[in-house]
Amino acid sequence: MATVTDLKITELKLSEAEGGKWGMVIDQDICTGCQACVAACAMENNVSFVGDVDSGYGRSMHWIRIERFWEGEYPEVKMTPNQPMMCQQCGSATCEPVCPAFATVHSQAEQLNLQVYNRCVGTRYCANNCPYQVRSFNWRDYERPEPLPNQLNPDVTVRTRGVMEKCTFCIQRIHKAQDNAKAEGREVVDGEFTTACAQACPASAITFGRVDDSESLVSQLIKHGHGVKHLEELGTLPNVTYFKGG
Amino acid sequence: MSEQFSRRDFLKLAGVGAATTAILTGCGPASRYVKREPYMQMPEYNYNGQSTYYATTCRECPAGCGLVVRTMQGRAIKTEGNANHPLNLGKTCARGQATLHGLYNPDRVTDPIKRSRGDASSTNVDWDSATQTVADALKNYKPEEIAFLMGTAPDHLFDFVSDLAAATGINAPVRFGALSMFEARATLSKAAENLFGKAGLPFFDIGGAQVVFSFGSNFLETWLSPVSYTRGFVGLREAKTKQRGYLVQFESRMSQTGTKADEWIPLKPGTEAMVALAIGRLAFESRGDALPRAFVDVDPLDVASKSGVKLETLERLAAMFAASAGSLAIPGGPSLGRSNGLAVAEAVLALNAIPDNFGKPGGVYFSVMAPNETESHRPASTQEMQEFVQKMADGKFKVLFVHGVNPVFELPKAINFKGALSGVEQVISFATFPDETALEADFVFPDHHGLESWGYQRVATGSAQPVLSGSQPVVSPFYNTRATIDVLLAAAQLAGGTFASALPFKDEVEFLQGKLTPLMSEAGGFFSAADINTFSAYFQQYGGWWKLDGAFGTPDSADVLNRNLNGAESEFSEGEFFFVPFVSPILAEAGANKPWLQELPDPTTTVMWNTWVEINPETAHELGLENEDLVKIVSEFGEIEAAVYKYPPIRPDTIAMPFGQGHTAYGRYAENRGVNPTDLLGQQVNEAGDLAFAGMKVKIEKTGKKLPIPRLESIMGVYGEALGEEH
Amino acid sequence: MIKRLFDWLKQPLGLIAVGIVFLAVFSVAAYGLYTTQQSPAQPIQFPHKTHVAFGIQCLYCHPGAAKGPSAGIPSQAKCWACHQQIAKTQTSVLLAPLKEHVESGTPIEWVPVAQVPDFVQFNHRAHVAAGQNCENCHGDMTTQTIAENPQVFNMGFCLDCHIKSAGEDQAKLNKLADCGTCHY
Amino acid sequence: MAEVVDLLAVFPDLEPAANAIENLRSIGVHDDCMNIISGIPVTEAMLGRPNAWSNVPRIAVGGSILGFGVGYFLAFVAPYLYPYPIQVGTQAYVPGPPSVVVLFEMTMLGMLLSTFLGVFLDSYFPNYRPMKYVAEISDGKIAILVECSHVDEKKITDTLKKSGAESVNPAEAQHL
Amino acid sequence: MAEMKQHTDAHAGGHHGGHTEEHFREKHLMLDPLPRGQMNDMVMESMTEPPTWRYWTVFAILSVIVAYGLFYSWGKMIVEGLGIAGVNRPAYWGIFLVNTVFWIGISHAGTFISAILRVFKAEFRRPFTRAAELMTTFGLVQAGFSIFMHMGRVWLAYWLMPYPNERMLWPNMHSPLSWDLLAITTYLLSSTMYLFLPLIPDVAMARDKSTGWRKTLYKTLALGFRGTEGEWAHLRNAMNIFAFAIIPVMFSVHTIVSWDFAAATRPGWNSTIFGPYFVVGALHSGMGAVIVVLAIIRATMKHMKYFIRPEHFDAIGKLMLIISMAWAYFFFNDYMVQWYGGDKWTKQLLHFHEAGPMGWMWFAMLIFNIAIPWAILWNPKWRSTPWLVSIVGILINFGMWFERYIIIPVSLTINRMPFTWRMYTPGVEIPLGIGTLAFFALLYMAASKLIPLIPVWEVQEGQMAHKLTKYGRETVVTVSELE
Repeated sequence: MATVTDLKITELKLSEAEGGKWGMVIDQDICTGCQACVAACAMENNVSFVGDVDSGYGRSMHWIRIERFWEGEYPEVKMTPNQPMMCQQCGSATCEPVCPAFATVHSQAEQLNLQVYNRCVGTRYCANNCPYQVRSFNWRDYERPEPLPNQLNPDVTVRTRGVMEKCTFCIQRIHKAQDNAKAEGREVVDGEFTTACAQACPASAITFGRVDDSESLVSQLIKHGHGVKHLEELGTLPNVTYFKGG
Repeated sequence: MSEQFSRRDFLKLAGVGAATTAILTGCGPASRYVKREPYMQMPEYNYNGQSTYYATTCRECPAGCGLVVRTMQGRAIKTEGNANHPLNLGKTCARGQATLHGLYNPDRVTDPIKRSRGDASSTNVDWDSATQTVADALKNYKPEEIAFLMGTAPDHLFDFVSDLAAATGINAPVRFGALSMFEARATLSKAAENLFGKAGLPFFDIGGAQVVFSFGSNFLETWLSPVSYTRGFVGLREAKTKQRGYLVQFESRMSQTGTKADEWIPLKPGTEAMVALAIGRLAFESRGDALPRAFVDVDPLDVASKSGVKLETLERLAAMFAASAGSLAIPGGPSLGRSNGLAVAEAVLALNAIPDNFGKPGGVYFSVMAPNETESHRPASTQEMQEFVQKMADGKFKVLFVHGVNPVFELPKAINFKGALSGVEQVISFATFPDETALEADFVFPDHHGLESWGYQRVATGSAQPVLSGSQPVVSPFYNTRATIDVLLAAAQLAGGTFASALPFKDEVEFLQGKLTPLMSEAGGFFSAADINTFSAYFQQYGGWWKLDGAFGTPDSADVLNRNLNGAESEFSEGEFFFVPFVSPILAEAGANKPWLQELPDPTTTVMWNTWVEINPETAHELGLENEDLVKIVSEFGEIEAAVYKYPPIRPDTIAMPFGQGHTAYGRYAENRGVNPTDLLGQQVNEAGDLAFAGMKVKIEKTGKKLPIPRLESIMGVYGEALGEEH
Repeated sequence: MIKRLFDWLKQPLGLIAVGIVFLAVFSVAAYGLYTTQQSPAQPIQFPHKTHVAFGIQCLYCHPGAAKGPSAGIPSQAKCWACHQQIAKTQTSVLLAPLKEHVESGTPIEWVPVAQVPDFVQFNHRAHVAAGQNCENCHGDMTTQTIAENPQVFNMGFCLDCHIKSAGEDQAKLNKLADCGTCHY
Repeated sequence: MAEVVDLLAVFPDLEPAANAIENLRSIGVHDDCMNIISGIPVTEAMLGRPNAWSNVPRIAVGGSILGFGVGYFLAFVAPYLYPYPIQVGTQAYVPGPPSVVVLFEMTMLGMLLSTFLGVFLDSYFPNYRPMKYVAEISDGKIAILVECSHVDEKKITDTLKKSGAESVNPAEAQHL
Repeated sequence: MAEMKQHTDAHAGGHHGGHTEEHFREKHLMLDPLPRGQMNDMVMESMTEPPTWRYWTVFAILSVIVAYGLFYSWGKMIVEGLGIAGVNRPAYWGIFLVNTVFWIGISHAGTFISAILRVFKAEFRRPFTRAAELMTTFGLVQAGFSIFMHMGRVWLAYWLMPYPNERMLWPNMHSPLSWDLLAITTYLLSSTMYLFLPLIPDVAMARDKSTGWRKTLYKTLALGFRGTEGEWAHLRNAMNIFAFAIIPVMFSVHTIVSWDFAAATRPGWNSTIFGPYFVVGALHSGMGAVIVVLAIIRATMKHMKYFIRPEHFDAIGKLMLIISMAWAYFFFNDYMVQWYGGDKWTKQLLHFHEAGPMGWMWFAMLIFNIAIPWAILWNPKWRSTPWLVSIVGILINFGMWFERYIIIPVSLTINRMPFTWRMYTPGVEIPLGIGTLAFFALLYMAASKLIPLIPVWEVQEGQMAHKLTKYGRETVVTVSELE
């Protein structure tokens, strides 16, 4: 069996987080691959399910997927640490400049990659140009038979066919937290809210917070751990840090 | 929830209607002629566009995790973990997240119905006649002819029916579920009884341990209380104050838990007991201590040759186990589902005597009793179910009430639950979903979905604090369903006699409050109240009641090693391959009708929406099988067809299949999808009465057909297939 | 055949017919456009101006505006709280529907007037907190009976105000003009 | 001024036509009063005629400047017209090399469009009014259109005939 | 009209001297002048003769294919979404873009022949410039169809146009797709104008020679052209400008198309050679297509054997050979550099190209684009044989389509995330692709009956300039510069 052992990402020493506001730290050592994050993300963000035919054809809409490979030959076969992949919210995103319609742009306020669904015309250039392959496209109007639409989160736009989508770092939660904090006349506190995936993760393998606040939990984790950023050599300045652990 | 919600009162037009709006982008408000119905009575705590959060309990498995459900205008939007709940501390598994796809499933039983058995069509009846039907069933038959079959969860309904049974003489309710069948709880309990002198569900403090030897235990998946055990696993891994813990998994097919192990020992199925004993003996020898009676008889060299684990490996692992103060051995999973399952459980539990970790951090405990629990109730073992089915077939049960379980699907076909139903005159199902058992029932009087119902559930294991997890309706019932307790109460009144007097409750809530009342006087609770209304209000608000402190029970370990332990190999039926069915970590026993659970990739194989059979690539090569080749798997009890998945971490002499698919009813997302491995299983049970589900060998026959199975992973990228020969 | 038709169309009567058809199509289209800019028919001719004249604050009936994303439509319980004490309620023809709905316990089906499309995430609270008055967007209610839509709530309307209120403050502009502020 | 007539002389070939032009010039007909109509492009030099003046190149230059302006607008002005410049992938609001592409394409588009329009403007296309023409021209004949006063008509007709004209007739405007 | 004799005897008499004038006339259109009126009649007749039942059969079949393949399938795809196509993750782009690049490639031949050859005064171009220019315009129409099909929400395609709008949100000029849009629009407009300008004198001729609806049509198209000195001068000026200016436009279009790929951060795409490689590839497929079209025209339309002669196939064959060599050079350049210096992903991709499931396509590409043209086109006799060179032309077009298929969906299979690698299987792309092909053929068939396919005035002009001159004992062809 040809395993893909040589495809491990290069470990790079992490310099100071360049720019960025929101960041995520994922501990692959304790990620059990249980898919709770995937389910939580789908429920929070109105992600469509696509059915057996399309999901078998590489059209599943997961905003987050858990990658794993096999190492070694039986009986010394091992699984590589589970690697949840979602939009890395690159500081210098390759998806952004290639959109002819300005449908995916960089948020100056939140330092995130925005996907403006209503502006998207569906050229899919951004997805081609995403080195992480984390964008999902609405190939069809995926059916949600009644009464399933009752579950839809009203804070998140329901996407139609022909529109690209991707992980937003639960920007609706960011906005809600900021709105609440503002109404109470304070700043958003670290840990006050988190993304749906981080919230659900039974192993607490995902931590989310401000990377520009050196006191936040994510900053502390980044500072004290040996994290890697995926495909950092491309200069994309990703904002998700992975701990391989082990 | 007395407020009359209108679920159509959408603040924002989400859903399909919005799709059209989006298409007409830039054309201003395209949906302006949509009508809005405001509340008729606005709940004071509620504002339009703002979410309300309700604490309740997850009903997707019997563990009893606390949930907080975000609702908006009477719709449940999102489930989140209840951060206060001692069992899951704010976390949920995937099934908990997808519970909303059960609530809003397009294929629920919407009204009480009547049908001829097996006929998919049905006629609606009204609740009055439904209640009358139940009343007649109670009244017209002798109490001993009435039986209740219920789900695994130890919940309020179980208490209710138990009380009813105690007062009227009907048969005590039997709890059962595929999860408990595959968990082999009876075996664990029996082994504890044999070793410690007391039956009970052991709890393993993985988080406090340093070296964990898991003999097939799938504690990260569906075993007992996966969210809690996952937290334990994180404790094992996160080296805050100690070094990173070491997990060794002994199993013939790498489970999801196995994928996270530092070492995976593919021993021959059925040799777990002898391997455990050999490790015990070698551990003692490595320490230079005198061998206790338990380990005297085992010959490590012989074990090495029989189990396929090298002697050096055994010695190394034994030395590791002996050297660490924080060693822990856990039995579980398929290793218990064999003819020698009880011996495996005893041998593995006995290993814990080497570090003598009983009742110590990082060791073996007894699970605590829930607050209103007096004795440990465990779900029925397969043997008990066989007896139950036999009584059905013999006509000893004339009326069968089924709630929260789907035995036609979950029990092995060989046990023939479906056939035995013909011996029962009246079958009444309280199913929320049109499952296989509901299809074989005369009546279906649908209960509310778990998120629409009141109740509580005892947390059987997973937390040191005694927890009674509370449920409340987070949304008003969506369909014309009714709480089973309310149906039974009304029916009991109609039936009169002892039934009426045994159930002096106005409604379900009154019954529940009655059950909660004793807790008010109990010390150590994290809240208390002077009157029951306040107490139950807190109970709802916090999602249950639990003690602030608690301690697991300590097993009496005095005699553990001072006995003979059986290290014999398991017996298997004739066949070519050891057959290991396992519960799908995503779908579990009842997840197949939730579309997003179907869409979640299996953690080990990344397969979605289907069943597969795992075969070692080498074996597949020898048999001339490729991925997605449809093969027929034949046992002496049946045969099924499934597509091949070349799975690297499985023994070449073993094949494995997930349980969870293969429904013939249960809604559009579950029906006619995949196959059910229990169709292959026989009736053999182990000494504790649990099904020897992994105790058989099967044959594989090629069919020459292909069946594409959707998987998330790339066969090219992960296995290097179709990339061309290497340079 | 077609030629004859064309010939017929070329003569004066034909030209007039073409003109009439063209005008008809144009008028229908114009009317269609016009209707989208009109207040929709409501089950009750609710006189906002009367209520405002009584000194009732907007937030009394639409308290959600200060609390969260949606201002909300008041429940009929709220209407009834006052109206049941007003003698006119029992007699007025205009108020009959209210009485009917309250007595039958059915909700009044209002037609929303001020709307933004589904892909716009609008939050009233932030706007009220920023000191925006209701009439800035919804017009002067002292002159309206049933609510009218004085503005086309398109992106230009929103963005103009956002940018104006940010002024020279770059951080505020970043926040207020960001696509992700409204679209996600 | 005396009444003006147009004469249309049809020649079978280049040579007689060139001769006729020379002869006309020798009897005092000015070049401006002659026009040659041919089915294939016969250059002025072949007939010994002064070069025809064309504005097309000038219009093309104007068009390219206009196109460059549009390109400049799209590349350098448009990004700032949206009240809040949009940042994509750490690129500058006005990206360098891509702007060159835009400038180039719009310049070329402007140039080619205006060239095309230049032909229309210079040739008074489209023109469906009746014009002085005979259909044989498209079969290879060369026609000389002479504008002369009524007085000279006879003299010119003779000269043309002498030079080898197949026919000389007062030109009549006709629907083409 | 001059009946063509079998031209095989042209070479029978040896290479030097001894060639009679008759021989030259047979061989070269430019030395075989006919009275202009007669030539006009030939062209008119080729256009106006009533279509045969074969023409109508093919026309009907093509119409059905267009109706189903293009319009029905596209409509269905718009309604149901791109799901009925084969695109997926990671092959987000599929045959739609393959076809787009392919058709833009086809369109390059027209411009190449009529602009570059005009600039360099290659006389053999004269009879078929229009046939080639028509390919440009019709090919670009198909390219436009293909690229719009590709869009997820094609009904919003106008958002990509730079038009003044209320919010002053203009298209993103950072995106290669925006440049594409500008470039393709420029190219489509200019090639259409460039098709139209030299057509004016010919439709003026047709106007003079037709009656009925055709008269109305040609009168309208001729815009009142008479052929006055001024009109010719303006036309000449404009065509000179066009001939020079459209060449950089043509190069820029395919270079920008190549940047769609080259600008992306993907293994195998991020290559600086892609610009010229694509341009040469476009000419390769374009010349192949021209020769096929010429062979068909020559075989099916009346009098075309007079206008299109083996010498033309010979000349285009030579060009094809040169372009094939150039393509091989650029291909190897790209391959070599990526093979030598590429990262592990690029190496994986190159390996996948050759040894993966689509390896047959990779090898077929090399055989069709290099081996077969080289093997056949070196021989003057072979390359003058219409059926043989048109087979080569068809194969080159397959080869070039394969090349784009390998660059787009096959290369998209391999990325930096091996967990997502997945093959692409076309779905509704196939009827849609065939639909564009059929639409191209349909447009061409219709055009062949509506506008003069031969630029008569250009042929006449050329014939005027060609002469036989005797130098000592040898008779040679001489061309005089008329302008």
